Amino acid sequence: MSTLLEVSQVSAGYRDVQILWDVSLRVGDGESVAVLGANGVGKSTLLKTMAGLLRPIRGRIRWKNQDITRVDPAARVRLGMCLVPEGKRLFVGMTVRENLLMGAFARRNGVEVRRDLERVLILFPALRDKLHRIAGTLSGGEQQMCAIGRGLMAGPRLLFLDELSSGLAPAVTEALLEAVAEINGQGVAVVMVEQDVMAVLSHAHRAYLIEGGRIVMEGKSADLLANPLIKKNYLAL
Amino acid sequence: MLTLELLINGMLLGGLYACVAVSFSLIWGVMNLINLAHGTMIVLGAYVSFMLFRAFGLDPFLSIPVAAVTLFLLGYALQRFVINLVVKGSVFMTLILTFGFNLLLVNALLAIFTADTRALTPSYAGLGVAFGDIRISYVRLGVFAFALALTYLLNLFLGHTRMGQAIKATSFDQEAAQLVGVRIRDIFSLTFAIGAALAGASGPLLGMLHSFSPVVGGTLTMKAFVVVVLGGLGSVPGAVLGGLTLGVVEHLSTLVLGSGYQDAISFLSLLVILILRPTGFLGKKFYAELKA
Amino acid sequence: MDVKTARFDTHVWEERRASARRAVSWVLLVVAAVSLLAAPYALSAYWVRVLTTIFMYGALASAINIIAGFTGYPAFGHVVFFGVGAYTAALAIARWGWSFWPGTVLAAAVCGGFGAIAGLPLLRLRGHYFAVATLGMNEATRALVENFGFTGGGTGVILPSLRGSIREINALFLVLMLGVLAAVVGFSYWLSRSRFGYGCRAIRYDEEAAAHCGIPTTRYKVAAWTISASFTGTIGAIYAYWLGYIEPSVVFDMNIAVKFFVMMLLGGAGTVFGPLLGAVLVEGIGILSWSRFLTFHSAVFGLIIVAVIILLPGGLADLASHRFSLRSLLRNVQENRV
Amino acid sequence: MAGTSLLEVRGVSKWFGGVRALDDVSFHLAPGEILGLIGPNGAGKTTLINIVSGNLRASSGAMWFRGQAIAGLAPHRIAGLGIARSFQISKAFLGMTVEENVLVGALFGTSNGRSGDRKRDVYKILCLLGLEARRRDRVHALNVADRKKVDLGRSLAMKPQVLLLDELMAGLNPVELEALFGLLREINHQGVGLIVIEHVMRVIVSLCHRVIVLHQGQKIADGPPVQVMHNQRVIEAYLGAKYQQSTAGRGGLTS
Repeated sequence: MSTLLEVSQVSAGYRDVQILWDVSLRVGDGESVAVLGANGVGKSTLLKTMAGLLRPIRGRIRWKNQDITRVDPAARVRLGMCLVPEGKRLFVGMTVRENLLMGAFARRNGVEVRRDLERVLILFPALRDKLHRIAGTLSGGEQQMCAIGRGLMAGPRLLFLDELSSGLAPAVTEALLEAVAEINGQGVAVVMVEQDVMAVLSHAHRAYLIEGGRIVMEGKSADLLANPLIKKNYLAL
Repeated sequence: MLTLELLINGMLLGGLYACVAVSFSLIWGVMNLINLAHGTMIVLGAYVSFMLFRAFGLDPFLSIPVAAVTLFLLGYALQRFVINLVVKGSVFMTLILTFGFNLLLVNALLAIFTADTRALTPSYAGLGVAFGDIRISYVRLGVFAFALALTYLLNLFLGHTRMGQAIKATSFDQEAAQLVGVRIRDIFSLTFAIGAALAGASGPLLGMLHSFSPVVGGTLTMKAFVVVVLGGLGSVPGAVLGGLTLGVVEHLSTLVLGSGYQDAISFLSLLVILILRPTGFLGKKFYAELKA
Repeated sequence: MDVKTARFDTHVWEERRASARRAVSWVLLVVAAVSLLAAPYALSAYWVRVLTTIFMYGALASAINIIAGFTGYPAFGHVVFFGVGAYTAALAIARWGWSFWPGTVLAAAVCGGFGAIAGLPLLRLRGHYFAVATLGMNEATRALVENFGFTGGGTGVILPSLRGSIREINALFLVLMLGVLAAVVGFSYWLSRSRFGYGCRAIRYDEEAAAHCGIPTTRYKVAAWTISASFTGTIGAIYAYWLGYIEPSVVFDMNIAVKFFVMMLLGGAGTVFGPLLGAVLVEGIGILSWSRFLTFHSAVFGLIIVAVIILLPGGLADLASHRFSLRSLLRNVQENRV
Repeated sequence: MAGTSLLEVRGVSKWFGGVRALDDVSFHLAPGEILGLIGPNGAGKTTLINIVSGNLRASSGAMWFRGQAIAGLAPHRIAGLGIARSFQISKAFLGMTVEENVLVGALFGTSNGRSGDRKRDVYKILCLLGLEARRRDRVHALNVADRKKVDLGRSLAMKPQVLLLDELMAGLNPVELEALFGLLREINHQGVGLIVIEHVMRVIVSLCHRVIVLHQGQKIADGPPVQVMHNQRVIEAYLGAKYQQSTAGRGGLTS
């Protein structure tokens, strides 16, 4: 499996506060990877750095062996990387349809965009009859579907998903993870950043564990699931 | 009958206020930037029309596109090379930056056009139509029509064009807009340029209704703020409603208090609105956060 | 849970070093004050007036620093209190025959009351809304003053002329302005160390958290604005007495408001001596540009503002705490740009 | 019964527009007790803390602190009575130094002692939290975990009788976690009642005397931690139905 995204020795932070320390990770083409850790360990900072919203202090980020460390977010979307941010961050005053079409802002081919819109509505049927509703009036689960749909409309090769489960009942999260699995099945690589370790590990091929801004563990999901440290600290019992 | 005529004239003036306010609201809504030079940019548009009128006798209504393009270019350059450097700064900084620019623009106009008051009086300025004993001049009707047309054009642009949607999206969430491929720097420059163009276009309209000089911009900016707060930030229909209301309130107040109190009334109404209902009629939750 | 005594000592030692530094700065202040008092007799009338103007702007910048700097509320139209103070004193002296001191005290009281009454509703607003609400308050007051009969409308108010030689009058206003400057800076010094001052700074950085610490935020905000307003009113009163004639467009002029706002920002908002430093710098540059570019004076001032905002968003104090270097300048620009 | 408990909350509900965030929640906190507050994301935990601290007003219901009704009081009045809180996302005063943040707590909390011993109290708290080395640094130069310690230090300086801690442990590595345990137990021994919101179960189980569980705005359990962990409704709601099959399939992960 060829490497799609490679992060090597990245350190990042904000004005005086460093959060990430020499983080390295790899995402293969079509792979599903989970990034785990408690609140405030640097998961979102890592995502922002990979999506280009934050410029790293040290280290390199490569996309298909091309250095994109200093490339801005808008260009990374055109390369095929798309981040579905934490807290959904929809354009609340615009309709669901406008939000989805904004997802395809970077694309010029109208035919492809309409085809992808149809694919999103198949994946999330609940959105079909709410296309003309103002996005801000949707329920939590529906807003999350719209956010993922908006991400898919960019026709990504790699989709980042930040805290899918936050604010959603476990059953809703489960349904969304099944949809993400289906997206992954269609060849889109997925990186899921989650606090809800239990749910995401059963969907990801591989996983990384972050503590205090450092990668402390890496491996196949099954191995992590069985690992005593994970069970004690993160599996709640 | 006097009150009816005041009511109509108030509404006609309100159309211009709406047009002046909607461009101010666009820039504030998208970039959280209050442009204290907005009024003077309108005055600059009026002077462009004044030069064309004096040199070639061009009718003020025809000079609107020229004024709009001039301000579009000035606006784009100003945002691209100056304001973009500071736009993420605190409310202190952006207010004072635009005040500094306002100072520069006013003095430039003073140097070129001196402080004399000017007016744009097309040949048909005196003519008008009469309903019973109410006289409404063609110029006022023309200004009202153009003002609403410009406002409608902006609404059309925002609602139905790719760039318009990108501007609206950026006004709701800058970071999310970047994540779908929008280049914020370009959108900010385009937004400021469109706002400036609309301000420029309202210059000739203003010039036909009132006499103007380089220093009248400040009051216009404050009027724009009153209308935006009244109508609600980021809402074009809100700006129209706010503009019409302010126009009528100002005109009717002359019945009670005499003509001198127009400005005082608009500022007092601003204070009352801000205290009672900061979101205005149709606005989104008010922009109250103070960027540290 | 034992407290390591060794570390406790270094804490005390540092305390002693800081108080030594404070003593030196007080001595410097006294020396400066004495030499300034001699100024009217040493300098020409022009330079005395320049010095008096610098003191006035220093006092104005320090006064607004109480509400905009320490408490973090951008009172953009704060010049309204300058105008109201000037008009209250002018009317008391010219119309009711009061002498200077009672007129000034009345101006301070009226502005304080005005600030308290307007403060309760307006201080519920924040950010742009508060900034422009105060701007609106200034424009509304100016429009009212221009139209009311008893305030002399647009023609303004003329005060009785002062007795005594030019030199004596210059000396009087130098002392008056220096006095009010010392009062405001002295109050800021107390504020920076007092319980009330910490309450205000807490409101500036996170008002919600401040409330949860037990700080009565509304009471503190209104108090800060009232004190700042009455100081500004006092300065307005002295200005009216000094000028001898005032009109609305002069004492409610937004350019004055922005000028002392920029001085506070340039010197360092929320510091004790920053605004004064900013006043000396901006007024100094103003005088230089006046003599150089007569016609373009305010255009040059506009350029200064734009440059200051882009390069020094945190003001000189910000630079003083970090090493002054081109790198930190660029970092400022980098952080705020898009 | 309002008399003996330190804090009594009865029948509190909260509506945001059409959405019901809290539905008739009642609980009490006895003097010297550490009460855990758990539940899945969006269950209403932070809303409940916001109501107790006065940040939000309850739509209905009543609250007493040592027998005195406090529903509807402004946050600074409730803080003055002796209820201090930290925040899920640190709200330390970023522009002030670490020492000044804690000093604000000492100046405005319940204590109004002389300034002399106030400076010493502040220094003691800084040492307690291991922050005395960085006391002159501005808080915006500190990382997330240290900023939360400053929040805690500021709350302690207020000499509270009830301390509301919202996800204080998040982002701490095991060593820091252990140190914080000791500190919280120490504070509790000095008679301060604690209400702790946490996600990491191990923290709840080993620290709290009693636990209440919220799910979609309702209290579904109230009792000792171990008993609550095995409560069927809690496992069902909190750990999600999916968890059921996987544990049934592999003999369960519950230790």
